[in-house]
Amino acid sequence: MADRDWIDDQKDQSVSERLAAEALIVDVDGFEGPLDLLLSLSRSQKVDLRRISVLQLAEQYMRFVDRAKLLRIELAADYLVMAAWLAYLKSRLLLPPDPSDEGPSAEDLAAHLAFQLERLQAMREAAARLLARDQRGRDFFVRGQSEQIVKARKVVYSAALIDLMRAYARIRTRDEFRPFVMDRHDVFTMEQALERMRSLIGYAGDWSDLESWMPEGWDAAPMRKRSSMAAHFAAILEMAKRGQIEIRQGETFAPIQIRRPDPARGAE
Amino acid sequence: MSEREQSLFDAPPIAEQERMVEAILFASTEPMTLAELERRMPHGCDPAEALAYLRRRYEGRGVRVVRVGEAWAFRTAPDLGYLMQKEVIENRKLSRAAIETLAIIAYHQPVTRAEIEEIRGVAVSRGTVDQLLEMEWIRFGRRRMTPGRPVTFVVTEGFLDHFGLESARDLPGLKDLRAAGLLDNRPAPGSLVTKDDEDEDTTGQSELFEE
Amino acid sequence: MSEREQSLFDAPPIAEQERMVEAILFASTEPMTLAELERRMPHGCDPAEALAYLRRRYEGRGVRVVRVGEAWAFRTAPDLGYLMQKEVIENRKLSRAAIETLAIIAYHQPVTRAEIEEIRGVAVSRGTVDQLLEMEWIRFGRRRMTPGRPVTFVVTEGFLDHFGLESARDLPGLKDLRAAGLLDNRPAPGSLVTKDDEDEDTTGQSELFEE
Repeated sequence: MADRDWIDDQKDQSVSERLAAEALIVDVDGFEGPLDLLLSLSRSQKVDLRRISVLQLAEQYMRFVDRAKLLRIELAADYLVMAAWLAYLKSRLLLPPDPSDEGPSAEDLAAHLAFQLERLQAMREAAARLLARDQRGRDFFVRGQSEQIVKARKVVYSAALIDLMRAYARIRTRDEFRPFVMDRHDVFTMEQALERMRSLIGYAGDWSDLESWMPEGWDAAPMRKRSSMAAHFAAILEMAKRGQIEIRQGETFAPIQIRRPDPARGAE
Repeated sequence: MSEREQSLFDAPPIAEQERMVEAILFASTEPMTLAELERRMPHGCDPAEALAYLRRRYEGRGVRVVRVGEAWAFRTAPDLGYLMQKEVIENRKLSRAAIETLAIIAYHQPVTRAEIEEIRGVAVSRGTVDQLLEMEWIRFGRRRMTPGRPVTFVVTEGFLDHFGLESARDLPGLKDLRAAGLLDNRPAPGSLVTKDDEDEDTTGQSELFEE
Repeated sequence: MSEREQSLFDAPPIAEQERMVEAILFASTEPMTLAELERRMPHGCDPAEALAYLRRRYEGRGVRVVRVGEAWAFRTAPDLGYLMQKEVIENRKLSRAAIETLAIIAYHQPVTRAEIEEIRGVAVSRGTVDQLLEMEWIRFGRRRMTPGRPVTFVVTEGFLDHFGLESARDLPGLKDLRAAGLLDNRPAPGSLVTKDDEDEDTTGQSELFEE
């Protein structure tokens, strides 16, 4: 694995290779992820994928990423994750093995990468061979007129699994994606607060802190508390506007107090 | 040498022409005239002669080459017509209501009619349930031990068979539907973690490289 | 005496059974299993034997009896495909991703989505699996008995039929790929059992092909 060709690689790169590398950069959208890109790069090594120099490949890949950056091409996170991993692998391959390191050896990691590339390549070739086969409706054909003698007419209802799943997905997503309706978890709405306060205001004979009017359990979590406080505050403002309630606050940030207005008491 | 190359020089041997007529008549959706056959076949072929050989070959067989007006076609031998009876099946797609009802039963079984209606958000017509029962894709399950003791529905072996499932457990879940791209991957805004969603945390492909 | 009367006493002679299989297979566009043939034929028939005769009879003809998974069908000989230009069905163009995904499923089946992604190095895009399911070239297989119980994908008989394969064992190059270890489910070195690796202890498609 101690292949050091890559060091002079930069200098030796022929014009055509540079053009090819340039094409890779321009074509970055054409790649289906880092592994695909690695596979393309590995082809330039013109060796059996099992004997590929992972070191050289890592170098090529990082050069690619650098140039993409230079050209300000946005690279997906996967490409950068792969670059980071390859940089790590490269350093492991170049350094003498650390005997205290219990993880897999750099050679094993490199071999696995070579395996992944070889496997991807093999699947590509398999796909091509599959498509090269004689195909129904193109190279060989079924009976054009299937014969049906009308004697006993039997209706068979059919459905494919995909129809079933789509139907289920449709039903479920209908629930999940109700337009404009959020799942109001931990959210207390002003309407709810208004409703509550209207039925409770009869008990507010004398000044009492708004906080004591919070629904049970709603002051437990900060978010719930904030939401219910805001909702109730908005509700009492609304109720005050309608003259259903009186509000007072001693000073800024002091507790807000409310009471039911009493005509006998008169305004304060 | 392939037939195609050969045709540039000479008509293919008559045995080969017979094969051609055989294949063309088999695949054609309509009976074919000699002129049509000739147009299809390589230059210099004699479809009439090839057809004569073919007719002779199929004499007494299970199918025969018959004349339909000015054209020719394969037809089942009349004495075997009774074997074709079952071939006459009219394939109809299940209605949307039926398939939705079926899906709910499959995913939620055992499920009561009221529950199906709650999930679908509309009433389930009697005909829909009857149809599914008649097709033997659903059957009655145990009664619910709740007030009114409503009947429940479950899916049958026939259902599993039709949909190529080994068991109802192999039905793809919401997570799988999402993975297969049948559901939008967008999570509902601010949605709670519900039973169906708690395992949907799909593995991103970046993990692939975190060796 | 018609075959029907005869069947009340004895199975028809094998030559007659061969005619029946010929007629039934000719009439159907989709492959038929031996069980389906037997159900159609008079009591006591041996469709397997009749079929063996029939296959031999059609060797080298313009149409042939081909095996598709567990079923049988007549198909035109591939070398005559060029005569059938009118019957060519324009297939929906599959994307490169879809073709690769299909190949991976065929060669590695049963295979989970995570495994497909591991092999391709990218996420399986929304719609790819959907498309293959819709074409009925793949279907859901058994769930993996591993944490998360992921669903698996396998190819269908429709897939075999389309590509003229008798069985998944006849996939081109399968033996070489297996011999080269390229179908092994090889975990990354030193990887812990994580979400991505949960399936590593299961038997891969090698199990499928061991007779």
